[in-house]
Amino acid sequence: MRLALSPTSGRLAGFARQAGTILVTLLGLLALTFAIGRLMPVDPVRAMVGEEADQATYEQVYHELGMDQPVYVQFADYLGQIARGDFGTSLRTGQPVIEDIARVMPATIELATFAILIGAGLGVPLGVLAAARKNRPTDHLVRVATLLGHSMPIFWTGMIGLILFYARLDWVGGGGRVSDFYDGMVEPRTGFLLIDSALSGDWDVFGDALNHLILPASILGLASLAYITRMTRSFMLDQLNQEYITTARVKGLSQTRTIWGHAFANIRVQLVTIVALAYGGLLEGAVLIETVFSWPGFGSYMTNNMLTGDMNAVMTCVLIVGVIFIALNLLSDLLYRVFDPRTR
Amino acid sequence: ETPKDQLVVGFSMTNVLTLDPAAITGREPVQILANVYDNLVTLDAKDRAKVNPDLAESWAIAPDNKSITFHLRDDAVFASGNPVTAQDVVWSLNRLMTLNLAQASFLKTHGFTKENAGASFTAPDERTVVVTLPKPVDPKVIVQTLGIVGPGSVLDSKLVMENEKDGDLGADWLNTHSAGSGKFTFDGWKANDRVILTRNGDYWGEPSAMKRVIMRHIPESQNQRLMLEKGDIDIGFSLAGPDLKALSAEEGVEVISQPGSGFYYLAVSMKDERLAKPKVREALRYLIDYDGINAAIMPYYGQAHQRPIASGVIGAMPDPGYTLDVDRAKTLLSEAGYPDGFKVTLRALADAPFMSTATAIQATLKQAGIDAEIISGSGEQIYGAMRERNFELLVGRGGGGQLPHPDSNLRAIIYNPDNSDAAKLTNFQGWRTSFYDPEINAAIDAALIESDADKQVAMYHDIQGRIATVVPSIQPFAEVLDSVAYRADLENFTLNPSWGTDLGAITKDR
Amino acid sequence: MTAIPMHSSAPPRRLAGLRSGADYLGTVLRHLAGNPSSAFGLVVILALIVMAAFAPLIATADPYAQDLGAALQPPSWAHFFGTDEVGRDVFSRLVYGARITLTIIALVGVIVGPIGLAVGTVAGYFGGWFDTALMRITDIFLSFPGLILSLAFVAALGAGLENAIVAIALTSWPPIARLARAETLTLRGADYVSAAKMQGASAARIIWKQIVPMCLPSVLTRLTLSLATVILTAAGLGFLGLGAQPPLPEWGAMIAIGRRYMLESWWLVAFPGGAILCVSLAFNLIGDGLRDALDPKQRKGRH
Amino acid sequence: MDRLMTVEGLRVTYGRGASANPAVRGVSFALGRERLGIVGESGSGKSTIGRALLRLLPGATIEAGRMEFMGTDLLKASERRMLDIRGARISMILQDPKFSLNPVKRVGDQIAEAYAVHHRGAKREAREKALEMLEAVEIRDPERVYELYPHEISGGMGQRVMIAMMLVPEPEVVIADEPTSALDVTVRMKVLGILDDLVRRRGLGLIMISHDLNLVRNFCDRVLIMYAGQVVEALPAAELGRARHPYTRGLLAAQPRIGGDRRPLPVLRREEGWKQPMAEASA
Amino acid sequence: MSDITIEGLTIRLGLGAQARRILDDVSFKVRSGESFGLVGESGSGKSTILKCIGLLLTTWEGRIEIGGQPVREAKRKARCRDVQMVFQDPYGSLHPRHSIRTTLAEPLRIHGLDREAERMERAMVDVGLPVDFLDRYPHELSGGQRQRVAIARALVLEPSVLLLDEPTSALDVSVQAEVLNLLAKLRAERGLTYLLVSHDLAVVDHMCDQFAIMLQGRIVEILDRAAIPGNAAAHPYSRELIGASLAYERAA
Ligand SMILES: Nc1ncnc2c1ncn2[C@@H]1O[C@H](COP(=O)(O)OP(=O)(O)OP(=O)(O)O)[C@@H](O)[C@H]1O
Ligand SMILES: Nc1ncnc2c1ncn2[C@@H]1O[C@H](COP(=O)(O)OP(=O)(O)OP(=O)(O)O)[C@@H](O)[C@H]1O
Ligand SMILES: [Mg+2]
Ligand SMILES: [Mg+2]
Repeated sequence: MRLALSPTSGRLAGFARQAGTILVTLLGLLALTFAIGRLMPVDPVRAMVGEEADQATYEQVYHELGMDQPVYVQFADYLGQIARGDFGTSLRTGQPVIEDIARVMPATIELATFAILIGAGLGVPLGVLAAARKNRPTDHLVRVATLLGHSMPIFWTGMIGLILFYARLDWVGGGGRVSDFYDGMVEPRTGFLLIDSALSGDWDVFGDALNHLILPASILGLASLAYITRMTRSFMLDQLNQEYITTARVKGLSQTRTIWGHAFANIRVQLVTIVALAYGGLLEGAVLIETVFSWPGFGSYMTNNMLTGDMNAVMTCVLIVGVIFIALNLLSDLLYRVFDPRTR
Repeated sequence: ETPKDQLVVGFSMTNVLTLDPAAITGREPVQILANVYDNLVTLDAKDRAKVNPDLAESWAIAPDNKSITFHLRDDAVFASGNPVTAQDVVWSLNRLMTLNLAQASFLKTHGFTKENAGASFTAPDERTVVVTLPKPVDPKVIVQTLGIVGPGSVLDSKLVMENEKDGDLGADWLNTHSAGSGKFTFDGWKANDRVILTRNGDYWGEPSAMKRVIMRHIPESQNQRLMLEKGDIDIGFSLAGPDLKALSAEEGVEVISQPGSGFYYLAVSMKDERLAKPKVREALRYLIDYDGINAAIMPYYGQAHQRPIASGVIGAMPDPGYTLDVDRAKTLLSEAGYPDGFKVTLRALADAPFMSTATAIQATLKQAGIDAEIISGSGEQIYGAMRERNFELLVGRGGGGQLPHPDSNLRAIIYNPDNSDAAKLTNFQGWRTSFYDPEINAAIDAALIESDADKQVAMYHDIQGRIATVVPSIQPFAEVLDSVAYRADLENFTLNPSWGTDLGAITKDR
Repeated sequence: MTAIPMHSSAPPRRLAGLRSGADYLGTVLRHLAGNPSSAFGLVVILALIVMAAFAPLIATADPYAQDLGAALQPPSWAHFFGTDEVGRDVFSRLVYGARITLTIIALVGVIVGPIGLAVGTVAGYFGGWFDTALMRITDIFLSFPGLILSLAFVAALGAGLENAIVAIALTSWPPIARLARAETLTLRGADYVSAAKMQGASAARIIWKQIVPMCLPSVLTRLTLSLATVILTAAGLGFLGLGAQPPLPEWGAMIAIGRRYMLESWWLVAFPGGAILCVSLAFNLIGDGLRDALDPKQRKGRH
Repeated sequence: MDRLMTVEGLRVTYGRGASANPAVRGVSFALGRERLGIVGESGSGKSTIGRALLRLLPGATIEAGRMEFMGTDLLKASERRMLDIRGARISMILQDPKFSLNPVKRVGDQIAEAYAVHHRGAKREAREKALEMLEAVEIRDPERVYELYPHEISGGMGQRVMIAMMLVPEPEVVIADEPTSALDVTVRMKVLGILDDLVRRRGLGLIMISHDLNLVRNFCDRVLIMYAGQVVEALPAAELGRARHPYTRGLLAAQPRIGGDRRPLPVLRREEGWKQPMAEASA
Repeated sequence: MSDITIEGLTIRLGLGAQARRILDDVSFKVRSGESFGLVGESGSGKSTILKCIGLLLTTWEGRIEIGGQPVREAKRKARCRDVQMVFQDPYGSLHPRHSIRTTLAEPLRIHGLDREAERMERAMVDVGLPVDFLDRYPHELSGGQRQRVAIARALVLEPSVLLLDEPTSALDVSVQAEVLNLLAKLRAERGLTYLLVSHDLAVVDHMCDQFAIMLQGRIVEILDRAAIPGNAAAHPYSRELIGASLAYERAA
């Protein structure tokens, strides 16, 4: 599915319109988040002062956090802050939200990127294969096999993966991004362990990090595999029904060339779009797998903050997710313009 | 395998919100700070009633029980190199009361306030600290209080003040930095990931054998267990019952389980007219499958215990022996006017072992015709409702006990000096459940200031006797157990019931 | 001039637009049954319905009856799928759980379909700023982290099955709205819509009578696929403790609780997990099948 | 007249079992170096025959007593063999350029590809051939048009591109499936002219599928008239006016004419008997 | 009276930079009961004129009057009862999910007309379809039959003006003959006014008294039917168009 903002005409007007749209979307996101924050029966003040604290302490902190202001004042204050580039401090970690996110985001990006490489790397060829062999045994096999990954609760597959490949077979590392032994060994330049360790030539750390990454990434990848396969198959079927495919065959092109040379050229933008969306989904939606694998990532950061009522952090997280989705949107829009001559 | 000179500890750090000793809540931060900050005294890890010297070599209670004088040792230094002085101690206590955050409540209970802090904590000289009690209490309780991490933690006042911002008494800086004199120091923590403690080479006592301690956030118990089995972590602090059970059979892993603080209980709200009837509460007392729950659900979480005073402290008594007795409960219900039972809600946290316990209690209530609908949720939805006195039944955990003194339990669970809604005594579970018995209140107050040890024990026995007959709003069915698993090659691992396990004492036998 | 007889050449065999509703359904079902994978899906869903309808007959024990003394028994003849941590019969709970699963599926389907359809068709039909506004709202819901949104709503309304359903529904409608809108955009230029306008039909009437029936197949297809996700999301909420409340034998909640015992007592998770797997797989396969059976894109690309 | 193709008793059935739809029911004809027209109403199986000859019907069953192309049995030929035949020796101009060109590839490249498939490794040569061919179909600025995408060219140009694409590998038989139905009269005339010219110069066999009687009459040598999957009549194009089958006669009469009177047009009254071919129909 | 008067009809379509003038100052008149043809190259704006008259497009400028009343001022329902349209593609103009009965009943319900069954049956008879076809669905009909249904749908409201947008171009000649005959018969019987778009001059010649030739949004010439056989047009484009058609036919 394409999130794309419909291609508008007139460069400048279009640009202004799009900027406006983005702004409205982001504002809406923030407002919704803010509203949710008020509705949530989690009490950041209580989380901070603890169960045993008395009413006086509670009220003191309540006031300090500005919770006694009217909601709209709080929201306006928050917007003002953001406009000044200040995303506030996380109540939960006492650190600037931006710093926290700069730390957890690379971990998740690493995970999601690997997962999507696996998901798309396998999913696209499998989807094409299934479409080419529609309703034949290969098709059924591919569909059912890929759906298996999609139909199991991910925390369950994650746990089973850990038991099997970590505890029993000892093929991969356990939870976390890297063995403790290596922790802090490489200087965090980008925050991406793989890149940092490669940069500093610490191949032991690199290998160890890879070893920790491969299992959660595979499981996430497997979950997106089904979606990507199905969409690829479905896009491909649409194309294979088109008359130009017959044209290609009339020319004497083999099936392989017809599929990859002609049909595939017509689905690549759609593919990039859904892969990008799946990727975006992985960035925000990896909470469960992050929990199972003790992965210090964005998903669990956001979820934990939500459950603590740490709205400063949650708002920023939501904002980031919104920006990611909008960026993916624009990317897919751009790709349509680049790859599909009809939209130029 | 973990390195020989590093200790890797797994636990769930979801609740670590700050590392400022005045502001921490919950048990995980205590476990961290215990190894970073020293107190005047420490509570003995084995003998709960015993208090050991730490920064204070000795202390003396004034004959009139109105003040305590601590004498500091003279070789103690902070990790920064600054000497530990009486001013630091007094400053730390003042800071605690001024900030008035979570950890202040321990002292506030005994009459200390922001306002009287200046007069209560004084330093006649560099090495002497005098604590003057604002109201009559058993001074032993105050000494114990100063032994717990948080209220008693001594901070490096110079270092903190160097990092003060806008008169916050260093609160912001202390979130992520340490200013203690303990065996380790840290430089911030990564939320959701880990805290790394580095050996304090200049520690005034015996330095730690471990170069560093890595405390890892491993929220999933099973993951902790697998890593422990494989030796990727040395200690697992937040393991669930089933995993501990499995680990106890595992070669190379030891499991210890010892009484911690607090109880698992069934609470009722006396605001509910049905539950306000003593007969109904008594019926509920006989509708808990004590044996079943403790055998099937509680192992490693708790052990059978039916009285509101922890085992091992003064005045503790054996259990009265309540059992599941549906017929008796039914009779009691009929007498109370509910022969066919009624409908209620039963709140419980969505975690283990609360949910299973609630489920089990729901089933036994059903046998007497009481139809309980379980409401599960986050802390706010369960305890929040309790704080607002807006609940019916609740399976919970609590009841003080960080201090090895019966008063700590009774005050937390039954004491309620003012039952009005406006009083908002949300830190007393007595108030939360609207249980109000002036007689018991008076007895608790009296027992606390009784200076004759034998008499005091007798008074606590009397209180427990009265509790058995009036059936208060909270019925414990188990006492909290702290259960930890660790690699068998660790030596000198002693689990501290106050969560302040000394990791610096541990060595590895390889 | 007299009536001309029907052309002898067979009419194009399109599924879109068959005689009566029942006839239509029959044809679709036949199409699904003709394909091995979607036939498997149908069988599973049928089994689920049978299980739900005849739960008391199929179950071997009271799904709520506890026996703390017989907790965590492995599968045996007395307990086909073993017992759980408070000694309840897992098989019976699984059987009764089919009812809850069906409720979730039905409710989410009933909520999500109409909302998505309404928002999408209205936005697509009217276009302009109205479309922009509705689509912005859709975008906001769409780019809002899904699990967070359901989490927030469950947390706000209190944990529980109904709330979980509402929460999941809230996160599931935007893709359907987008789909319906895209479809509407292509339909609103159709000649039969113009014809309806020429007859003086109001906008509401056109949407309801002309556009909705045409969007239905693709929405339905998409919905079946969402339903598979719904089951898993419900399980995920269970994992975070926010799903169905005890003692309800909801499969996701069973896994969520059972996973604590999973390493020793594999049956606690394996059976409900297998059940979720089957149903979710079934919906996915049916969705795929429906896509082939109903998708208007399958129509030949010329007129 | 040398034979290029012989078809005997061709039957094509779409679908299987209950939903089986016999679209072509026993069609026989032979093709030499000539222009053979196939007319018939919509759905009578004209396109199906064309596709069957190239074995381009994945979902259908093709049976025939004989289906031969210059000594090759098209029915039994392996898919490999068919790849060599398609395009290079028999090609087919598909109905609608709007749908028959790949929308994301430049039209020139699509033409060049048709050449390159059968002449490996000659990219530059393929391009030149394509340009040449574009010129041959009277496209004015071939260099420019080469670079255009299908949506950027008009229907008439598209049709010509399609023709260029199918002729560039220099096949021996061309099947043109309603090559001009999408065009208006002025353009239609031009396109037909081009096609006609190419056929004459190269001496290939052309099968022209259409339902337009005027067109077939003008541009073909012989005509097959199809009705309900069968050839009901076969005549030389010039003698179309003398057709005897009632369906053919009906078609001829139903056409409005410029300057005709405005009496109601005669309409066809279809009869079961029409499904029987005329006795001497096989060509 | 249902004369059609169009004066200075101009419309721009498309957004922003792509906006184009589709119709440029189009004017013509059709007298009540007459049949008027519109021919011209593809994309010249023939259908657009019909859409403007039917108010399927509303952004036009100029004047469109039917029976002396500007269409924009007429009440929606009254206008719809007066003017109906038949579309080019019989496959696309009937709702594939609606039975013929539903298709015909819709306009009646919208206008709250009584004697539903009777009216529908009459419309079916008018277009020469058996009444039991009411329960069929579009895919069960041939193209010609569908087009008859489309005409029946237009007739059921008893309009006085029919806008016909290439009503036979998707049909083969044998079916086209049926539809053309039907249209001719209806006009003769009811005095309907037709505005007929076609690209086939033979059809226009057969059906219309007068016709306009369009090129790129403008009417280049309005001619009488009699001008066709001898190619009496003045404008070069008209001459080319008529010439080509004649050549095509003569070749026959
Ligand atoms: N892919 C297909 N599957 C099933 N039936 C088909 C398929 N393609 C065509 N048919 C049917 O086969 C018959 C012959 O179709 P064909 O396309 O050959 O007709 P045609 O003579 O070319 O008609 P037209 O003039 O409309 O192009 C028709 O009844 C059609 O419905
Ligand atoms: N909604 C629209 N937005 C932009 N341009 C449009 C729109 N509708 C039609 N056009 C353009 O207006 C022009 C005239 O279209 P119209 O459909 O009236 O042509 P026509 O004469 O009916 O052609 P044909 O014979 O192919 O049906 C075309 O170039 C078309 O692309
Ligand atoms: Mg055809
Ligand atoms: Mg038109």
